[in-house]
Amino acid sequence: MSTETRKLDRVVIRFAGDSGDGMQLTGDRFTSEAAAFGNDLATQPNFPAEIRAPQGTLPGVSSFQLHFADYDILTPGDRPDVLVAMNPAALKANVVDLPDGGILIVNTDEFTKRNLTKVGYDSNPLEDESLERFQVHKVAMATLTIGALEETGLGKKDAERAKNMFALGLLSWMYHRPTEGTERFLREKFAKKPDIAEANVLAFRAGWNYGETTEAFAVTYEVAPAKLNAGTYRQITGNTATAYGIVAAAQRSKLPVVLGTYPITPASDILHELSKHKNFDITTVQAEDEIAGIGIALGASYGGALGVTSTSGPGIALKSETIGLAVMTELPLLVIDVQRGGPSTGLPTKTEQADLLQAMFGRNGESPVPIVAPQSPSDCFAAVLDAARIALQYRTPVLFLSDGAVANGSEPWLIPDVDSLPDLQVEFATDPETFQPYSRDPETLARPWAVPGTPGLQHRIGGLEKQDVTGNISYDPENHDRMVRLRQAKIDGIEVPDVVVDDPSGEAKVLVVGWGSSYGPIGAAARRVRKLGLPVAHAHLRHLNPFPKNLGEVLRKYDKVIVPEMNLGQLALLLRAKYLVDAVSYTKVQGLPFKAEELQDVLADVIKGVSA
Amino acid sequence: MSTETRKLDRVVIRFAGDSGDGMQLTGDRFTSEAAAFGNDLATQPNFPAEIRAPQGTLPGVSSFQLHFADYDILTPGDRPDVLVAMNPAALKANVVDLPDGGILIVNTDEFTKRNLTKVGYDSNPLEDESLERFQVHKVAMATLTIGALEETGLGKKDAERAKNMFALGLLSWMYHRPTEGTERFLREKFAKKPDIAEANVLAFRAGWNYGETTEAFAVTYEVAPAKLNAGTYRQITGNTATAYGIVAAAQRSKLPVVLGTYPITPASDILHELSKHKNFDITTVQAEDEIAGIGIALGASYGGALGVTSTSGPGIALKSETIGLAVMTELPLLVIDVQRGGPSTGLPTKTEQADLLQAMFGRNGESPVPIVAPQSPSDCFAAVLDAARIALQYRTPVLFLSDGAVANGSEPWLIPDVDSLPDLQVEFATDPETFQPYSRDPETLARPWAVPGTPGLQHRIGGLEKQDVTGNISYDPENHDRMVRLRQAKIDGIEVPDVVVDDPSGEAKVLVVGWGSSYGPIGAAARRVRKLGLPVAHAHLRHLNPFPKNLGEVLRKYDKVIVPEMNLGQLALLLRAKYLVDAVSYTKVQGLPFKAEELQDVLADVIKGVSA
Amino acid sequence: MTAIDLGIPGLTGIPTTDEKQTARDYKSDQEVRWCPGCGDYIVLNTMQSFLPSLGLKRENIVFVSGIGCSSRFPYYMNTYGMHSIHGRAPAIATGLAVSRPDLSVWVVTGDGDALSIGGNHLIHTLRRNVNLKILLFNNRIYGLTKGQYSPTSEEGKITKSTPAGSLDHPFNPVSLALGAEASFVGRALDSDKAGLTSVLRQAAEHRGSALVEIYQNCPIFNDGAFDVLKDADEAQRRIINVVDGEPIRFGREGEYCVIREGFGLAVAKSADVDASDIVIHDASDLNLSFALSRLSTQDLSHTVTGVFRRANRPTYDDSARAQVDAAKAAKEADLSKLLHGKDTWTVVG
Amino acid sequence: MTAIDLGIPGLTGIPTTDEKQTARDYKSDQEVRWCPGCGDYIVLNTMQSFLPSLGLKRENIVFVSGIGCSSRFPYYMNTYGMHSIHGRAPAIATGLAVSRPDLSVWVVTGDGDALSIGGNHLIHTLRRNVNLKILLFNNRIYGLTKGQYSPTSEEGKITKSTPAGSLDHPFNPVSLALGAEASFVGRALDSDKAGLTSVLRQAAEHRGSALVEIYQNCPIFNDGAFDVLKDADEAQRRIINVVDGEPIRFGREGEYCVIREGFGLAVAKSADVDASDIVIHDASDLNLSFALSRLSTQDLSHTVTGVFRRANRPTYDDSARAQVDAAKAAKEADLSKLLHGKDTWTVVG
Ligand SMILES: Cc1ncc(C[n+]2csc(CCOP(=O)(O)OP(=O)(O)O)c2C)c(N)n1
Ligand SMILES: Cc1ncc(C[n+]2csc(CCOP(=O)(O)OP(=O)(O)O)c2C)c(N)n1
Ligand code: SF4
Ligand code: SF4
Ligand SMILES: [Mg+2]
Ligand SMILES: [Mg+2]
Repeated sequence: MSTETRKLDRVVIRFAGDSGDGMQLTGDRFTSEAAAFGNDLATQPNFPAEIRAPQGTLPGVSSFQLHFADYDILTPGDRPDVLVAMNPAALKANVVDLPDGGILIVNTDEFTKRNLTKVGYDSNPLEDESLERFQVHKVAMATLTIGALEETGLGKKDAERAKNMFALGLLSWMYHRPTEGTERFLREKFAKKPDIAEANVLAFRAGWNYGETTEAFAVTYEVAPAKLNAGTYRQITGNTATAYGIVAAAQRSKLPVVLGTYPITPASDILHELSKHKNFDITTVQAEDEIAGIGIALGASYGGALGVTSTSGPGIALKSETIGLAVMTELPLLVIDVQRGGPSTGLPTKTEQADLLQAMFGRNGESPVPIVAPQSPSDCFAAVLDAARIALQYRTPVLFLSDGAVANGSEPWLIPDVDSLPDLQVEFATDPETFQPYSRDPETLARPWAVPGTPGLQHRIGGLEKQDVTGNISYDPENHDRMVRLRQAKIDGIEVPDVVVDDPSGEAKVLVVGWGSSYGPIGAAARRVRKLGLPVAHAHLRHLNPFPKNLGEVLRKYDKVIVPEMNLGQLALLLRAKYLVDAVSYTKVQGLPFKAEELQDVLADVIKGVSA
Repeated sequence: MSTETRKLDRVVIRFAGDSGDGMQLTGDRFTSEAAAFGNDLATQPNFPAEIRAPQGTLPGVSSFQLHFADYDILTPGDRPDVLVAMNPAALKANVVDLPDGGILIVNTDEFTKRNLTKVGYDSNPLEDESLERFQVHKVAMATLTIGALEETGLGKKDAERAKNMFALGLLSWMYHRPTEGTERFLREKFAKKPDIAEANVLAFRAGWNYGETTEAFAVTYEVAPAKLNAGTYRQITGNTATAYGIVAAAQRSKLPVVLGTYPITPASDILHELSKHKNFDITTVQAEDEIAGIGIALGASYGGALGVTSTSGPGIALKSETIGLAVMTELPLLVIDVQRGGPSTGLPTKTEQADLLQAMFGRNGESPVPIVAPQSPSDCFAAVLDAARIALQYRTPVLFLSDGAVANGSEPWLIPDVDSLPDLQVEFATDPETFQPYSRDPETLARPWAVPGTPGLQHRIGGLEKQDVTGNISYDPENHDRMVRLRQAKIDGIEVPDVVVDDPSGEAKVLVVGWGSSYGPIGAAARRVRKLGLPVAHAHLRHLNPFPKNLGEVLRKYDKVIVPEMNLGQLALLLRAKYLVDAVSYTKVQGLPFKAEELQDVLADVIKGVSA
Repeated sequence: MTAIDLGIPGLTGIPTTDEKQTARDYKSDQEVRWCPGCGDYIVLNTMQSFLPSLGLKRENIVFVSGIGCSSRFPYYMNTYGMHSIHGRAPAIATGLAVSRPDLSVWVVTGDGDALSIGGNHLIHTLRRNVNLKILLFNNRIYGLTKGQYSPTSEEGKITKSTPAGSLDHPFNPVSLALGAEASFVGRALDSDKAGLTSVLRQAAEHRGSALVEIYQNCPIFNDGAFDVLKDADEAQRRIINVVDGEPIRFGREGEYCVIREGFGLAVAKSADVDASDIVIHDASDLNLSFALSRLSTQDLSHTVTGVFRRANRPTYDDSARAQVDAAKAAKEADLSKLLHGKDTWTVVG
Repeated sequence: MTAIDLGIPGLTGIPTTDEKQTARDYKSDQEVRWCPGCGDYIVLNTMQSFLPSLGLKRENIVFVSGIGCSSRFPYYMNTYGMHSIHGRAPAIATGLAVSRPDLSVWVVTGDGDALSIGGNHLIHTLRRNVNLKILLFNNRIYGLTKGQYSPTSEEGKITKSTPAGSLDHPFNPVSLALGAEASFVGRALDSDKAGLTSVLRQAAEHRGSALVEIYQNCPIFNDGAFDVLKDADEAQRRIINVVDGEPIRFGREGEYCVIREGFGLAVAKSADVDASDIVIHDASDLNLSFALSRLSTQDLSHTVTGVFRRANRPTYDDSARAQVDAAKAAKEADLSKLLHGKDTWTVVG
């Protein structure tokens, strides 16, 4: 073979095709191969809002991007180094992101007149000069796949459907990936249809062999395993990590979990995942709506379970009255918001961070709730465990703000040792002698959790204002004022770790503050500007309410504070109001994560501005 | 007669009794007498959360306070000069507010052992020394009333029920009030039961005569008419003024109004009032819940009516998802929140200002809405008209934040000339040639209002993100960002009048900023401290979103900005975040309006602190 | 000792006590705050008198209510209780019932709470057959908000919110519940202690959702709504109390009866018809139950009381627990194994 | 010219046109984006073919939907339309209908949209009898959120959210609607253009709320849910199409029929029974309609199609307008007078 092998430290590949082309599966498998190989990686799927938009159309394009590297990376990559386009629509929708010189692998079979017209191509881009600036590989993937499967006796249509595995095989060859995992996976997945399994394996091998035997590809690439911390890893998406975190909370608190929820994109997978783990004493109830979902969760908490409800922004709007009841009754409750593009139905399959202020303030009256946000897919596990800790220990609803990017993105996760997880056990009230429904723990200000069935503790709770200590209804003005402040003080006093500032040089004058899923792009951008010799500090907030105790001090240390957000400046508003610091927003609300590149430019400009 | 007559500039009277004692009616009538006499006045009813709490108990106490004066006053008064207590519960619940030397008129008939024990009096306060510091008048009102009605043949129980009119008669005598109005009123009210009407009139006269003929009262009082602006006045509550404002909006816009709503305290009276005015092309729909209520209003707006929905805090929580839809579809909609004590069910009959941040932020995604708040009962009229102007002109939901104090309080209202009211006429889109569902008026950024039935303008709207101009569904990242910012810009660009600062001396270094119903107490407190020689400036915000353009400039002019609120500092948070001004909160969350006295102390302290 | 010993399906799993209980034991220390004469008092008393007969541990009884006058009920019961938010009690109680097989969970709600804002939760609870006893205090008015018409108010009702008369055609709560697949529906009058107790007992003994409509007088805002049923003479002509398995006769000496008419039912004089034409109540026959619900007209010409329907089907909470138990039995709760999943790789330090 | 001329109550007040319309006129310029083979396509085509026959002005037709696959319907109709939020379309459409007598308002909704989150609005709309035509696309699954079970899914259904099988007893949408006082309920199959058209026409002509349940296949997440009704042979044995006033027979040559059984109905061979025993459909008889709804079992052994119920009662929107009109006629809209009220006083400057 005349192919040359080049070593790379990182590669971003994007598979793009029609919704029906199986791009998510293809991407997933490549990810698993990279993981098995020991690369660090991060992924970002992107699918249409329609279930199945008409074939071959722009709205019907589905794509999956993955970034793998020989070092620890933070994002799924701004733009692909390699774009695999299964049809004209996929090409059109994605080619803008491919940088000059990028590798473009195209399935030529779909570039028919009809398909081209469907997406508004006047001439065939494979035949004009419009793709000149890329390294274009034209491969008749469908034809080659059908050819490879001729022997199997499979119908043409069925055979053609395996072309995504052809693409995967080809890319696996190009990047020297291990293949056993994929073959095993395919055999398991199609265990009930062995002929389909075999067809997919054959297609996969055909793709590999196509690379190996044709001379179309002059170069292959190697990306060495990453030097990650020692331990056992797996790949995990944010929604799965969230679900696992809830399972872990059940185990560590020794409480049953009741999830009351209503399906909604992009949160539904949390329900789907949890519904598989009933053996951990987890009950999932698909309720009639979001209000019932949270009601069921709250009822279960009242009964002594850990009540959990999961939804996305519009569902939080509906749950807000019941969150208020949970604030008043001071019961533990985990409320998960996987944020998506808004307002209203908005962009249901896209990501956004625009529910922060809704989470803070979206209820009548003074109704404070703690807010926790994960910073990456795998971080959902630890973050949701921490949210559960707060809920259980402080007897309060907790808002967990994930988002579409975190929920569907994936990355390797260093699987924690189960025994090292925090102990979340709580004590129920049992002593009729000392019991008062609204007495408070002097440390946490939590009231006792007295579950029905406990002899002698019969009492009544509800949404009307409570008398301090006794919990009886009280319309007394001073008592109301006192209770409003007590509820606030309880939340303000929640123990959260200090925020840690990442400033390797210690010389930064500019601080970039982020929260939630922008951790990756901000972190990557910070690394980049530092490489340019521009020091920058990065503080990333997991706790949005209460803020870490050291936050004010941290903010005041810097000449300039910049807050990138996928909203119009919601965290910035809170920081400005609380600390009177002139935090400057950088906002983008495109339904997409930030790119490290754009943040690099923004940060560099700010840093230069400050030094100038 | 040996009674002396003293002239006073102002008096605060509080009638207090059992819920069944008719205190609200008594207060209302005295108010009407004061109004007819030409005093300025302000009132504040206070009733129990229960419909009829058990007779004679503390929770069953109902009271009505009114403040009348010979000059323009701003509040219903901090504390009564005169307390009328119809039973021990009323005494116990209210006597704490009576200042030393205050006049206490007690209905002795109810001070039985049983009634005293019921409210925890160990000994009869009328017989021990506990009331020594007041001018106590013990009157056997029930006995005297029954006596006066002996001739009528009315049963004892029925006769006794007129004792509130006895009290009213007595007080009317004491304050030289005109009596014809009340007699006429009673005859009208009980037109269908002439014997009851006569009994009430007799009791009223008996009370008057009791003052006139016994020598129990050595002093009577006169409060001269106030020198108010010329014009015709009436007395009006906030909820009535709000309802009238909506009627006026219908008339001035020449549009039908559809109120879709669900009853809730303290907003229900807006529904009750509007349901009487169908002749103004007003349809009221009592829906199955708050969500349906706002849905109906929005559907009506879509059809070309002015859709209105009214509720209180918990209802806003439920409506938030639909408010988001109105933001996205950019249709006019008036959303009225009569705030009450929260969180959750909270203190349903009490007042609070704690829904400001819910109004601002209580929806998923970036979902800006204008917010307007009235500053007094009569101001509801003009303020809600202005809210309607914004809704219609800018095609947006508008949040109108009234509260329990404003809603149920009353004051004289200089009835405006109907022709002087703003013209709210709008133009519907009609031209198929130029029509684009999401094109925008260059001035207001409003999109066209194209109502079904218009030939050639068929189009579809909805909650998914819209393409700029065409309004087609769009998942395009740049378009989403653009639309998010356009919606924000539309709200930010709403024309609202500059805030006017009240600083008579022009020498103030301290600015007190308020919003909504705290106008009265803040204004009164400002007057008081100025009388003490301490200059203070007062700015009161009607527009909370967007803020008046000059607000930043105003805030920065002062050494100190203090923001009294009946919440934990919600406006202060917005001011701090937006203007980076160290606005300091003074907060009280007792379900009661501020007292001028306490604010006076707060302001005086701050002013002295600044000058020191 | 648990109630399962008693063989009462509705009480299976709830701990019982041998201690003697009286009505007083069920009175809480909170002062009752309804208006004088409110029908809620009698229902409260009936409930407090009835509960001791179940012999359950008091701490294993929970009342969950929404918002409304009637929803204050839990405060007055010396059991566990939650006064929740408007319309949502069935959902909250569902969460409680699903998580706790050892509780007897009662929902207290009003015609507004249950049928207006809470209508959806009610019908879903019924179709799911969650093990809840739902007491619907129907006074045909919104009491707590001071007198607006409700979804059970008659058409044309003049109230504060409808000065020209209401326009909505009311729900027939029993028809609605039956259309929503309810497994148990009963009705009683607030003033009929014996009848109410009997329905409450049957509800308690039923495994699954039991909806009990209670006609309740609101003397303040809708006084006398059910007066025709309380007048002794009128009651004889109007109240049709049904008992499963028995011919449907009513009147002082059974002088009236119910017969078939088309696909529905009609009232006849017993003397005028053949005994064999008198309909025999069968609470398991949904079509009959439905027809009985239509015989109960809004104007109370006739009102059926007793248990309209009783059917056995699996309850949601029992089934949910069974799934969890089956999963536990089938698969160990090994967290570490779960977290590892199928595909892991190890980095050696 | 308005439809009132045509004497069709359901279309009273809606302007008509003499222009000839075709199905094409009702197609919007938006690309249809359902999955290939989705039943929604056929319903859309049927609607587009059917509407021209009403002769209404297109601009006076509005489609309001909630959220779900089916709720994308309005985008494809060249009429006015609103794709609103999940479950709330009936409420929004009510506001529109109340304010605009000149519009023909259609609601498009799914089994999740209408019966899960939107259940309460649906039942209240039906009892109020708002002049809306509600098309419930029942595919027995949540399509848009990718395949969770719905309130019409069969018990034990394995879906993404119920890997061990669903536990909820499903609604029978027709029973529910009848229990909620619906004045018109019909049912049709997506694939039966003639049958669907006939039900749509009767719905359009009905004054008041008309609920039309449409069995709709979701080939992606619940493929074949109604296949037994689409197999020509099976369909003969299973589909019972009812026509008001006609004996209920079905099968290729009417070889099956419906007879009474207890208080309900049963299927028999026509040959085995007396012709006089065959039930004659009467859409105004609620008890019969309800019994027919129970004959339609979840497992589709039998499925009744056609119009179950049609009853005349005042509609909410007509009555609301009548009240406004009466008020206008009775009392001048004099704002100044209103503002002055009864008690004023004048301060002379
Ligand atoms: C979200 C919300 N909306 C409205 C209310 C106001 N509200 C309280 S109870 C009630 C209706 C009460 O009627 P019903 O359920 O019949 O109970 P009743 O008072 O007649 O016993 C209403 C509208 C509320 N508390 N919360
Ligand atoms: C408030 C809210 N909750 C949940 C969702 C998510 N959601 C959208 S459609 C849908 C159910 C769709 O099922 P159905 O009504 O049967 O419509 P289909 O897609 O099957 O036509 C759900 C749960 C949403 N969009 N909004
Ligand atoms: S208002 Fe009516 S229902 Fe409410 S407590 Fe009073 S009497 Fe009872
Ligand atoms: S998911 Fe099902 S219902 Fe939705 S468009 Fe596809 S086939 Fe139709
Ligand atoms: Mg009621
Ligand atoms: Mg569906």
